[in-house]
Amino acid sequence: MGVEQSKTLGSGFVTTSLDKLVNWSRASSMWPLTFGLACCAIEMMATGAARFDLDRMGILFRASPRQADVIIIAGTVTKKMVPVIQTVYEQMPEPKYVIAMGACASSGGIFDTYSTVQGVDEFLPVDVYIPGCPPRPEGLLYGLMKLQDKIRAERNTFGAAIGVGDVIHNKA
Amino acid sequence: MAANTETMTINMGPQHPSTHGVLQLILELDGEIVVKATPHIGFLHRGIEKLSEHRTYHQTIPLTDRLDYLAPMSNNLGYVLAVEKLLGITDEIPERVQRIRVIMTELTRLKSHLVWLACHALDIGAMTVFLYCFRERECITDIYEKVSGARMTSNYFRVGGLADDLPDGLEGEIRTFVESMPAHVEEYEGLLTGNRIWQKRTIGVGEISAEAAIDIGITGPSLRASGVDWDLRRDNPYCGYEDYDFDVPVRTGCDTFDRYRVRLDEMRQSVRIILQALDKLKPGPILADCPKIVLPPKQDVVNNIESLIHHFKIVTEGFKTEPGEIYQGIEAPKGELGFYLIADGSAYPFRMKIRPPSFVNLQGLPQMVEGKLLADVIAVIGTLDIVLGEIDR
Amino acid sequence: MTPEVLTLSETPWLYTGVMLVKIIVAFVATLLIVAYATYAERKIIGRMQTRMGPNMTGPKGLLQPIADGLKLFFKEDIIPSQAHWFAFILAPMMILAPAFISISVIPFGGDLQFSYDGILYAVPMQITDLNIGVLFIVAMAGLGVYGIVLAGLASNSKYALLGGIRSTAQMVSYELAVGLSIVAIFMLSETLSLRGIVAAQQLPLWGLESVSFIPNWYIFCQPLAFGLFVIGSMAEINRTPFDLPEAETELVSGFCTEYSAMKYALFFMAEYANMITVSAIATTLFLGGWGGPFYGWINFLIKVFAFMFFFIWIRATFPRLRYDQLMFLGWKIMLPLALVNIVITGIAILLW
Amino acid sequence: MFKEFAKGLSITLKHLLPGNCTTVQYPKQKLEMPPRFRGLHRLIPTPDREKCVACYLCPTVCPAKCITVVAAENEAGEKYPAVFEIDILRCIFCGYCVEACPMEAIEMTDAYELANFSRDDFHFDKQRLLKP
Amino acid sequence: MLDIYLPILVVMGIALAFAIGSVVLSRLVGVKKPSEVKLAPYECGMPLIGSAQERFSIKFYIIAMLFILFDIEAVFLYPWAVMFKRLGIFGFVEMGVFIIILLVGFIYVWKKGALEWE
Amino acid sequence: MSDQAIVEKLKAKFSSEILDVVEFRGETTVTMKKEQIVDICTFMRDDFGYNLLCDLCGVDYLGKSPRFMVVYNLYNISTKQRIRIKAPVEEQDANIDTVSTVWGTANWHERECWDLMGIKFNNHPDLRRILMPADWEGHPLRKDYPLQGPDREPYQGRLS
Repeated sequence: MGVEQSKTLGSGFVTTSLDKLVNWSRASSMWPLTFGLACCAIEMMATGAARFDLDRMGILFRASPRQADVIIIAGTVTKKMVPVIQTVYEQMPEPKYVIAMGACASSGGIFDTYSTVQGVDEFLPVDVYIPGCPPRPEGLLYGLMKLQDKIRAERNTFGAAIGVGDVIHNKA
Repeated sequence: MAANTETMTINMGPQHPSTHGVLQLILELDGEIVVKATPHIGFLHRGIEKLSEHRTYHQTIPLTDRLDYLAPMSNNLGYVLAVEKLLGITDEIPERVQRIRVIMTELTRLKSHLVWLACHALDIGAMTVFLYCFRERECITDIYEKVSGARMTSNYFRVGGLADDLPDGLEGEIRTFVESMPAHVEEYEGLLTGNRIWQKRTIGVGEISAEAAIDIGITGPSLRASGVDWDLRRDNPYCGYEDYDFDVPVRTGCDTFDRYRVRLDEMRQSVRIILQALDKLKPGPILADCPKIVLPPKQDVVNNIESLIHHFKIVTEGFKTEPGEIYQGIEAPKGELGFYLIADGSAYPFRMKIRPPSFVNLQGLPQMVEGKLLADVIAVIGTLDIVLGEIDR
Repeated sequence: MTPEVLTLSETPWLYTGVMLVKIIVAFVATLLIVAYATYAERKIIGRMQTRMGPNMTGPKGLLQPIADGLKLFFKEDIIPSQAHWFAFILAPMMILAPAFISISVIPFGGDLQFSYDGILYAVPMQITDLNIGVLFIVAMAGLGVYGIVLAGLASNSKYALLGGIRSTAQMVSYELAVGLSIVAIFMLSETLSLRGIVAAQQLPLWGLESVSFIPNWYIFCQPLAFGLFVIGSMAEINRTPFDLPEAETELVSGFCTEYSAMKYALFFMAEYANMITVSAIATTLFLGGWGGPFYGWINFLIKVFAFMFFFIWIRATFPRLRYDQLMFLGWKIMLPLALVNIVITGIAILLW
Repeated sequence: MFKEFAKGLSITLKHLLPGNCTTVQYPKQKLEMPPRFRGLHRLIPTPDREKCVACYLCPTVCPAKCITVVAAENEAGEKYPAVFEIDILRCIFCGYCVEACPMEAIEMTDAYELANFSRDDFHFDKQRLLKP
Repeated sequence: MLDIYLPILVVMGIALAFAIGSVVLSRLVGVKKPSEVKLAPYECGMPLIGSAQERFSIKFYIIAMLFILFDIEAVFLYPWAVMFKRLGIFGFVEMGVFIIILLVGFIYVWKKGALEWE
Repeated sequence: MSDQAIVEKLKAKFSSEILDVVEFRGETTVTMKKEQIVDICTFMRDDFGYNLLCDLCGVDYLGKSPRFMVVYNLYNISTKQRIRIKAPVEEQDANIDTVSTVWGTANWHERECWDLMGIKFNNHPDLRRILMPADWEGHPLRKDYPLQGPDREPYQGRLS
């Protein structure tokens, strides 16, 4: 956790509360991209279905990356797929998060083969890894809650676009 | 109206909500009419066939789980039957194993069809059906979990038998669930079959004649909806399917609506088969009596030095087969799933070729959608019931 | 003593004050209903699908819409480089503003009386009583189409373009059917003022004294027009089963595929604001507006919410129509039916 | 036509009634895992050491090759695993290691809450695996 | 006159201020990290094929034109409807003729296949 | 018609083409020369009713000559019979005529075979890579292609 104070809009009470508010809103409304790759995608669908119900946490699946906050890499990433994932990730607006769901996305899993990427972290900044093949829906929910914890601990920069405050790079 | 305008090429997938995974379709559109559709696959090619050449016969079972991940036990069954045929122990499989295998694969068929119906309905816009189907699917995953320990990648069947017997009390649970299933199917039908919008969206969409379907190699429910009465469970029985009394639903509409109805009927037939198998289930061994192939029971390993040696040998080296080659096809939920195995006498498959039903069925897509509207493409992808895991392997 | 009516020329300050209060109350109420319509939709559809819907953000999930809005507000705003930036920014505003503006002519209650300076004033619970209220609403609905067209064309994305074209064709087609279906109402009410139409519906049914307990709501004498209006307006606001322009499984997000952050939030709000507007219009035209057993605006809100529940219910149940079927329904079934309805109503009125 | 529409509408309305909700509210309510559930591994301890005798059967049979074992001998001349590590990120939870173990020294618990922030959090060494 | 239209103008102002204000503020406050890929049009993650600025099917134009024709005629019906009871049988017959002409046009268009989509 | 009878008829018609007939676990495998494979397949389809080509794949017998085999698994939907035809293909001259004119389904199977095994199919309508990216080098299913690809070591557990 990077605790050192950088010069932002100020680190007074107002910005801290604003930080908290914004982090709360981001953590309470994480919209993942509808992006299934393989087996894990089915568990992701099951998590969205009635028994586990992602909607409880305020999670809606969005089909367009422009409206998504989180990309859940659910399944095996192949070398043919890499450019696609990179593009889609790139097209998401900031702030954006990556969850590597399952063994294949996290590390390649059993598919130690010529066509499989050994972990999506080779080209994307993964925030949360979820092991399992595929993880149980609760495992995914737990991972999402971990991500919420991470978001809540973040420090933000507002108005960097108009020259007030600057960008903080360290994500807590 | 003949108006000559330029066509527009749009890219559907790999990241698209209704391509059921990572299928890419390049569509040439004239207005909303599809002039040309070109599927591009391979975005999920994981090299399972190559990998299996570097894993023992035993270690390959978990790989097959991940082929058609909607129906893992069907893949397990196909592979295990193929290896058993290669070893020549098909007749030595105990009856209880056969029955449990049938129960579990038919549950798998239900599971697969439920996901198919869920996604198909969601694609056409009926989102509630999606949730209802997943509700029932959860019951099946619960059964899976109790039997094998995992919700999806079951890894339950073994060469020569099963990983473990059914846990106590599960038979009753399966029976209760299966008996409630027809009522649920009625519910889906209540939301879809009679609905005019559903009919309008599916009748006459994606038609393919029986001849064209056979030429392309389409199998399974999609072929039966084109009027070809062919089901491997009945025509080339395996795993004791000849003992059960069930119908093969056949329809002649050749369109999306009939494929939908064939699958719903199949779900009812699966219920019948499971109930019969439960009735016929008797206590008995769950492993074939082939000490060189199946792992000995745990308590024997600890107490009996001979078993311990077998255990070590099988685990470290695997079991060897005679050189030869066999093809085993089974009726998977999506069509004929075939395993073509070539053995060279070692403990590793020399070549394993998987004949995935979706791969072949997907070939029919361009024929079925060209000249139709963009919205029909979605309906046809849904009705073909493709799974990219087995298409790309 | 008869209450006075406020006018700008005689009581300018009072008039302005009352007007602003009314506008702000209506605006805030609409915004709140929009926000909580999203919540209600998620909850109701969730329950219909045997799940819970949002319940972890705040008590019972009640803060969910606020969290969604805040998050979208603080998100990065993307304007694609090949997009036409001005039209791209204008589009969401053009689609949201008419929805709010339409609210201003809808009567949501009877007269409110208060005395000031010893003079009794009557204030209609309506921002303004336009004598061509219906025409105004039709015009505003037409303006909303431009927002979608602009969004589709300006994004320079094929999905957005297809979505934009689809919805344009759909909205203009159904606007015709909707516009014709309500002609019969004017034949009965003889006015285009929404207030006048509501007043006409407070009389006993068909002017019969024997059934005086049943109000003369136009749904009873114009059931066909009502059906056409509800179906047509569902199509005009792109609700399931007519949600083709943003058909998620076909066109990703349709015309708003390229929109992010607050601009997307505006589209999102516009969808629900339109739903409210349409429900309010349907209530006013067919269900007797604010008439009913309770106090004025409570009746009105109950009816509006009932309509919105109906729209949500339909969404949970039906599949989506295909494009050509949608056009078929609009042009070949609803349009002729609406014309026939006018003729029948005319004959009935002449013979009555 | 209208009858079918009404039928569909009645089905969804029926589910709106209370008592049809199937949601398990996860962090508050948790499902009970069946006995065979394949979750995180655990090495079974004996009073003074672990049961494992470093026979290398589990790394051999593991299809994902995620188990690393280095054998050593203690003062009493017994074999024990000096290193026993599972890379949980690669593990596919197939249960072959449990099946292969002749000593019943490894089992699978019902822990499934395994998500974490970095790759290093997933090296489960002997100490972590021995925890109950 | 102003009595009636002033509120509408005010509402219009508020609605526009709300829409513009929220978008502008959001743009100022949000992070900005544009890149070439991010600003490219979304196409399911694949490289673009062709442009979206192509001409599209003429059918859409036909629908737009038909709409204008019919919508104008529909608007003619509004004042007539309001006056209907006062115009009596004369108004009915007059409008009947109008609607018949409209119907003939409609049937013509239908038969010509302008309303066909396949 | 039993498998033997079919093999007899094949022998009678294409006597010079037959290299080998094997029966294993009740399945008949006929090895034929590759030159007339299209005629053979057409004959099988038209005269014996093998209307479904279940599977077509290549096999790499590295170190043997000829190195490759192309395998056709045929099925007759009316008599529910299976038969297998194999055709050897040399490494130097790895090509064979396409049967996509006989069974439409062979199209993608042959593309896959070309992609993964590197066997060319003459007269194929659309011989492109199907599973691997278009710019991929090598044919992964060949026995001399390393499992992890040419540029990576296999994962052997992590020691840290």
